[in-house]
Amino acid sequence: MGEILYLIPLFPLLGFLANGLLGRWLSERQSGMVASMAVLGSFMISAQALLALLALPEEQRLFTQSLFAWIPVGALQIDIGYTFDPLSAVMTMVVSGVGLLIHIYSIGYMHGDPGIRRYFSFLNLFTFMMLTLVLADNLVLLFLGWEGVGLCSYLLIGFWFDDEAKARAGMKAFIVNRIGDAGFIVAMVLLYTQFGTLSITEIAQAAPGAQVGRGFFTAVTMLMFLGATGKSAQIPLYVWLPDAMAGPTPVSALIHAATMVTAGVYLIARNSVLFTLAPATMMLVAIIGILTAFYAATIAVTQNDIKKVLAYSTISQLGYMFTAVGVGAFSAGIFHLMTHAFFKGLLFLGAGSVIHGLKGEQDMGKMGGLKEYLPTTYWTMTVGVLAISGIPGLSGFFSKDEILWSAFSQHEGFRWIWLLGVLTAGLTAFYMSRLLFRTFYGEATWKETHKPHESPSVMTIPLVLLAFLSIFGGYVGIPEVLGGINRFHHFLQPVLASYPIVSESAQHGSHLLELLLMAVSILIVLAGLYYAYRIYVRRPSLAEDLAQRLKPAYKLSFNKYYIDEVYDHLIVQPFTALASFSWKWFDVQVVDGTVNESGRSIGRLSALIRRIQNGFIQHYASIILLGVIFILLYLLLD
Amino acid sequence: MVVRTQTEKVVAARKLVLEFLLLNHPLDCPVCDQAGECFLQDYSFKYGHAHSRFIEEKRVRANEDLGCGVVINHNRCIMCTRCVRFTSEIVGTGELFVQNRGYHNKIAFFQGKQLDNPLAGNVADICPVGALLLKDYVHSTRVWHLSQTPSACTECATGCSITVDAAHNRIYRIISRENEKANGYFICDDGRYAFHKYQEDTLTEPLVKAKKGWNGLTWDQAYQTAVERIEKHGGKDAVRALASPTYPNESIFLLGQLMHRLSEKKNLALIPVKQEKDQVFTSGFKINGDKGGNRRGAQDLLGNRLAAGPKSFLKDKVGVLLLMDADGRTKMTADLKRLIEASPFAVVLACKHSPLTKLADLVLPIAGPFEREGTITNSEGLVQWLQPALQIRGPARPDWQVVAELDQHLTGEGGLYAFAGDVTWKINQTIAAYSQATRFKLGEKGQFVTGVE
Amino acid sequence: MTSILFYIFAVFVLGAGLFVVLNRNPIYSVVGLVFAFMNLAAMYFLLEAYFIGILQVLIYAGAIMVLFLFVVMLLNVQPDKPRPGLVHLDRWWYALMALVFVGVFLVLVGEGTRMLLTSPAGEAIQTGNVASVGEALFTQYLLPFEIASLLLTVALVGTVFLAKRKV
Amino acid sequence: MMDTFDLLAILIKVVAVFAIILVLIIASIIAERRVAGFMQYRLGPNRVGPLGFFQPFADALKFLLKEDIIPDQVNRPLYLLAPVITMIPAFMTFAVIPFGAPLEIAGRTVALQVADLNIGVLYILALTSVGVYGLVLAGWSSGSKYPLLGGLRSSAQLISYELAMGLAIIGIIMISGGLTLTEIVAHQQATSWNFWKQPLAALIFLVAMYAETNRLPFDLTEAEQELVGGYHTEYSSFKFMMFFMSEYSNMITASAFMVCLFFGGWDIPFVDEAALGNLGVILSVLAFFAKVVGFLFLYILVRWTLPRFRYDQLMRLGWKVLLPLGLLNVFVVGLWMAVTA
Amino acid sequence: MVVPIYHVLIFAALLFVIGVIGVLFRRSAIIVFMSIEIMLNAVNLAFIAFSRYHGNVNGQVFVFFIMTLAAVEVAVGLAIIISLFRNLQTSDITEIHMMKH
Amino acid sequence: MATVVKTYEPRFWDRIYIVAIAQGLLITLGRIFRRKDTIRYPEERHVPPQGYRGLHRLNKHEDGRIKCVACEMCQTACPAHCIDIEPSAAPWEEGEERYPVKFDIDLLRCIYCGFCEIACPKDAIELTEIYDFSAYARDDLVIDMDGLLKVYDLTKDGNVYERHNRGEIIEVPITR
Repeated sequence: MGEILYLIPLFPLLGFLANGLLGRWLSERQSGMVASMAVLGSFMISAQALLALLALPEEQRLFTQSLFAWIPVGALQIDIGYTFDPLSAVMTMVVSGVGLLIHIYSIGYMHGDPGIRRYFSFLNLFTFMMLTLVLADNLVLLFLGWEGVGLCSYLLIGFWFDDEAKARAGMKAFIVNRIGDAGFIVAMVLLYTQFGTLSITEIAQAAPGAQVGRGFFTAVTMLMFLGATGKSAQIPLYVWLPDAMAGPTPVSALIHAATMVTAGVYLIARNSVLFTLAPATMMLVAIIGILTAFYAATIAVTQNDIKKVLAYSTISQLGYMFTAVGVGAFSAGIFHLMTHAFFKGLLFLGAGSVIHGLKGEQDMGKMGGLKEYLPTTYWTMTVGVLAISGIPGLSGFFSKDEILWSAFSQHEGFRWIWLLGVLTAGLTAFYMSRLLFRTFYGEATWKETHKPHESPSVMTIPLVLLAFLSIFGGYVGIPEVLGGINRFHHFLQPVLASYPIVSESAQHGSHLLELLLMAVSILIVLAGLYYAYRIYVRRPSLAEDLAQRLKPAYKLSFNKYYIDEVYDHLIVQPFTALASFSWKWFDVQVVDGTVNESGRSIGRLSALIRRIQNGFIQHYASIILLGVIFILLYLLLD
Repeated sequence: MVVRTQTEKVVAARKLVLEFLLLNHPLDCPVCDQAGECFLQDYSFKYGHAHSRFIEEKRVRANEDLGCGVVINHNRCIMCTRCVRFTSEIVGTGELFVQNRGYHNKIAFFQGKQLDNPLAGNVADICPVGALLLKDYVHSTRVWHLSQTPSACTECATGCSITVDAAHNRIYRIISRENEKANGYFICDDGRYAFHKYQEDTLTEPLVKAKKGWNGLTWDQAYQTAVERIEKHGGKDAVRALASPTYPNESIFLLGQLMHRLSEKKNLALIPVKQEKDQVFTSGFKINGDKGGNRRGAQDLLGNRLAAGPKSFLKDKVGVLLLMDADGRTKMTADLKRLIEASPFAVVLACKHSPLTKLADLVLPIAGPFEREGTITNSEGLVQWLQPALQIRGPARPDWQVVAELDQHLTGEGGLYAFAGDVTWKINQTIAAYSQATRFKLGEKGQFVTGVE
Repeated sequence: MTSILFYIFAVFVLGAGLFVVLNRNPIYSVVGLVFAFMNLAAMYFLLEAYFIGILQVLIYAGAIMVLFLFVVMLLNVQPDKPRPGLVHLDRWWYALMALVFVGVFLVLVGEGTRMLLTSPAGEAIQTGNVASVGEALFTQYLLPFEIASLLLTVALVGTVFLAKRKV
Repeated sequence: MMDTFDLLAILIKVVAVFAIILVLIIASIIAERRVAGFMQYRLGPNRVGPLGFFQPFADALKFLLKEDIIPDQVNRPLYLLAPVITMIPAFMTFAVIPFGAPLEIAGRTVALQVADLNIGVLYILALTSVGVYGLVLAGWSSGSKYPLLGGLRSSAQLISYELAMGLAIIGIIMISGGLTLTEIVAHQQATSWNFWKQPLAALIFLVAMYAETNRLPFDLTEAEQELVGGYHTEYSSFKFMMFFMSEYSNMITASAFMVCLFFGGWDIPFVDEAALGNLGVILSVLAFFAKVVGFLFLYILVRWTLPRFRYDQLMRLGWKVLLPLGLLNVFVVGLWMAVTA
Repeated sequence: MVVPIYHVLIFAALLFVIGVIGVLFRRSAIIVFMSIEIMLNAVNLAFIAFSRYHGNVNGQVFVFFIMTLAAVEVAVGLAIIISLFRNLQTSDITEIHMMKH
Repeated sequence: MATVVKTYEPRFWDRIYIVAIAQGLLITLGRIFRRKDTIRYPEERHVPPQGYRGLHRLNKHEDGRIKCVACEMCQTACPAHCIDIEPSAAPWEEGEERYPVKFDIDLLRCIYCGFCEIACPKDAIELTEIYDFSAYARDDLVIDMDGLLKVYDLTKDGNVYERHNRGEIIEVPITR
């Protein structure tokens, strides 16, 4: 099985080349078909690989393939090599599966766009890069994929680059990511200096026994986490993600919800061994995660742009995942990653369908009452909202509760993490149902001129499939407390490090406690749903009243805590000032002065030497010869 | 009165007449030299039948030489008797009559007479069919090949208007051109056959006398020689010139200007030309005895610059002589001979070899009479345009051009002329009497000028 | 037999080389150089470097020199004319350089080879066939090989640009 | 070490090959003229000898007996050298072509091939590229503009099409795994003709072959209508004949090369030559030359059917069509090998 | 080896010297170029000789690369010469000194 | 009124040319096996159709006199100006009084239009079926009166080529 691994990323690459080079000769439909077929190919191979993997005993679940030496520089031998273990398998399936649905969806969504071939080629390139990322067996290749997805993200956010704001959004994403990437690179270099290799498995094997200070791992993991915050939009580097909604909606669904942004979680899970060796970092990850989750949720409550709401929701959910990996529940994080991919993909695509139906309208204030017009979209989105809210029986419930339970059980002193988590869950339920209600219920506030219409089947079928996954996707990880066996956890267990549980209560924790906590969170979620229903369906005027009454908080949330402005003042402006200073004084006076002076002195010097340079080639040749003679003489006399 | 000329009856009558005319007329147009300018041919084409109803043998007679270069083909004769009337009414000699009557009639001489008058050639012109023919034109070419150039005759001072028929740069015949102002309808045989003599002994390159025979020169060398000789032999003052009264006004005028530039003296005279008695015929047609066709013009243009004659030059020491040969008609008088002998160097402009050129030291070939372009003035003061019928031969140059170039070489002055018409224009400007005789006013018929004081 | 051939070829190559350098007509030089290269190829054969030998013919004689010929013909380069008057002073300098160089160089080669002669001769193994060269190229020297191909591409583009540009 | 037998065998083979080429040249000259006639409802030359078979001899005699004109403006040494440079590679190339199954004589095996170089394919390419010099030098040394243009064109044309030709051959080498023609033929015998495996390469090779031999529709270097006679405009008599013969010799070699590369060489399909002994050898030789003659006939057919390319079209075909197609072929073959390997 | 490596190397050195002389003394840019080719070939020969002497293939690989470089160099170099010739109507390198001073 | 120009848009198979080339090759290949039109020239000669206009001839009367009377109609009619006639009085007593002393036709100038034949009032000039006349110099292809009369002698007994193909031995009618 290992020898066909390369086909998984190869198909999208071929699709990218086909669309990128030959797109001119393809019709719109053919272009979409080529792209979708490429991803379908990957999906099939991945599925085959997954089945083959499952057929093996637990300990041997690993396929590797090394294609060729990529960078053989002395001792540093970096291969193009792929690893297919349970973790990669999950990621690959998510990337190719959700990706496939989104590709198909895009055929309908991007219909008629003049850049559709470019779009599909980028989308395929993204899939290729993402698959490279998850399949990479060494950090450099992983980093290649990491950067590649960043590039594709940039390209696709700025897909409609003739709109300056959108092009800027793309740049913002790229630049913010760079900050995190710098951390990642430094981490890699540190690892290389210590272990002399960049192979993930080799590092993982060598790390526990390494004779290094604890601080080393903390530093490395901190740096890696910096990279992860950038890629996965965590505090403080989350600012690019809302802006990234400038891209086409399927892109938001695929890159900025389902796959790329989860790369940070994947990175931490992949390097779980390193992270477990650095408890301080773990703690930081957990704290940052839950803060992000809560913080983003509070912002999402007040946003009016349907995609922005989803964007903040994504940030919030990513925070959950980080919380999970931060408290050592790696498999729970990955589990949530997977279910999140399903329902967030579904929600984005649903939002896309709404936007499509309203001819590009994204403001929820101008929606409402769409239930009758977009029945399929409505039903599938309802499923998505319920799933993300954590209604029992749906996928979100299982994954979220596993995280909450892990958080609760991990640290005695960090129960507040659990508390914030539960609150966030309530907020999530609130704002998600707010989105649902404002869009599909109530008065129609859209203009009569463009009557909304249901999307074509090429768009609705992926919706239905994703809705299906959102419902049943969680059943692979039913926790033991509910009578399940948590197959997912067991599947991933061999590749993830186990983090010692330090909470005493959890060690002796009873199923009862767990069920209790579960009930609490369900109640809070139901409360959120109810209030949303009350405010936005029963008494729509209440929303205004509340906004008025809680004006400071509302404004704070509505303006996203002024973080962009704060960044602008704290970082961008000082930086600009510094740059300006460097340019106006340092550069002109010091640098230019030095350069000019050295130029002048060389000019004076060369006036002397100039005579040698008389423009005759043969003269120069003879001088070269003179040099050769000296060398020869030296050799001769030596 | 209404005359109807195209009624059926008239046409039928004409057809009958034509049929009768053609009873004996042979259908030998391919052989006949009149074909192409034959009235009978034209009528036959217009009214004739394709086939004759006459089944008898045609009358056949032998050709007969009438003398004076005219032959008669009796078969073709339609008995119009134009020739008979011409001899009796125009010439007045009346050699011809119609002999016999009916089937046997024919044109014949009176007993003991011959067709030997100076206008005899005209009978061929007036014959409407190909019966009377010029001997030197018979079987030579077809008339439609000829290009017809209206010009004037310079053989005598009458200055008849003529048509020069030429083809392939060769003159085939000269026929009379109707011009009331000059000659009326006819020309004399001298003028008619004059072209023959200009086709032989022509000069084609400048010649200088060597110890033995002649040496050819280029034009530049020729002019150079002339200039050198003039310098050597007494300079410009001693140059004397004799202009020919047979040359067009243009060259004579330019020569006058040249001589005036050389010296204020009367250094110019006319060269002597044969003089005969005038012949006047019944119709009033006159053959002028003065064979200098352009004497009137020369006198008009040169006027008071003309010396009496060659004799008057003998008084002073004679330097170089510039002579214009009167196309072989120069009269070699004793004075002329002496003058030439007295001169150390004689330059002659001539178109053909003549006794004069034999005496010369330098001969400059110029255009012949039918190659010339310019104006002539006849004794009555009629100015006519000479149209060249032939291209100028070889390196020979137009007379006016040679004089103008000589002027250039000798004095460095004198206008530069591109065409003969330029000189004509100069004459129009200079000589008041000739101001109306411009190239375009002359036309084909010419223009009278009143004499100069 | 082989060695005699070798010396004959060597003499040919040296003669042709001198012909190239001393001849005044560029076309003759090109022809001479082609001849030299053919003989060098023969020498490579004698040294059992068959692949390189045939490459010598294919690349040097077949492609490079055709290019030279093409350029000489295209530019219609005329034979050098000896410059009248004194030889440029620099020439003496070059001559001196060349002389010194030749001396030092030959002495060095002599010295170096004397040392080499004392070292043992290697096994005569099958080195000339395509397979062994190819194997070395595609394993040990893969990176240089790729760089060389990149270089060729760059040269291709650069040449087209240079030759097309209207300055 | 070589013994007398080997030496004799080589000698005989050299002479035989030379004779065969000469015979084929003669045959193709008369065939060309007669077939051309037939295609145009004419009879072609039929006066000299039976059916005109002695026409080439008459031509040769004419060339030999004609006055040997050397124009004044030529560069004499190169002018005299050029035909020789053209001719020698043209005749030498055939040396590596196997034209029959190995012959068994007196218990010893004689390969029907003058020299079995282990780089036979490269040898042919190298010699063809050397052959250009003859044309270019002929063009230049003639000191006249039409030959010069012809020479320039030939150098550009040959270089351009050699690339496409080489790429077409690479595909074959890749699947055969050897550079000698014997191996390539053997590989085809063992499997099937390369034509069936790589028709695209065969097509590219065919086209490049026509261009390399300067035959219509690629005879830009001669192009009677524009360049009078191209590089050989100023040549006459014997020297012209050398150009003429080398053109035909090149055609024969190219055809033989094509047969070896794509049409199984001396292989007769469905017949096991080895089992038939020396009869099989004779049959194989006949088969080989039958194929060669078939390609020669194709040469003639094409020459009298297709019009000449324009120069820019020629270059475009070479660089923009054949070269990418050749690369594609190599790529596809590589992919196929990678997949099946 | 039948021919001693000593001889081959001396021969290569001589050939190299011929190239040097050509580079130094010829004025035609094209001939200078050809002399450089001669020098490269001298080096090639030495490489081949060593390869044969040591019985390994590395020398030949080097020659291979040198040939590639030579092809590149000739292509670019001749393009430069053509370009120069177009501008200056000469290929005499002693006349090409626009960059002097 | 607009002119509709039909253009042929090459289809795919035309664009790759291979099929078209193969078709072309098949056409020429097929021609090899058809009947040949070659006439084996010196032995067998093409008989031009009736009315073919080849070399000129000047006809003669039965008594051997030339029919031409030098009327120059042919010269006049000739669009190429290739006829040059010089007339003269005939030397014989009986018959036409005029005949040509020179009758040259520049065969290289002649366009063989036959106008001279039509123009001739005496049926003296005619164009024969002879086509294979040739010479080494331009001057040799100016045929004079003798030549034209000789052509008459040659052609008066019927088509030269038919006679040739029947096996009669005919002097090759080259002008000079």
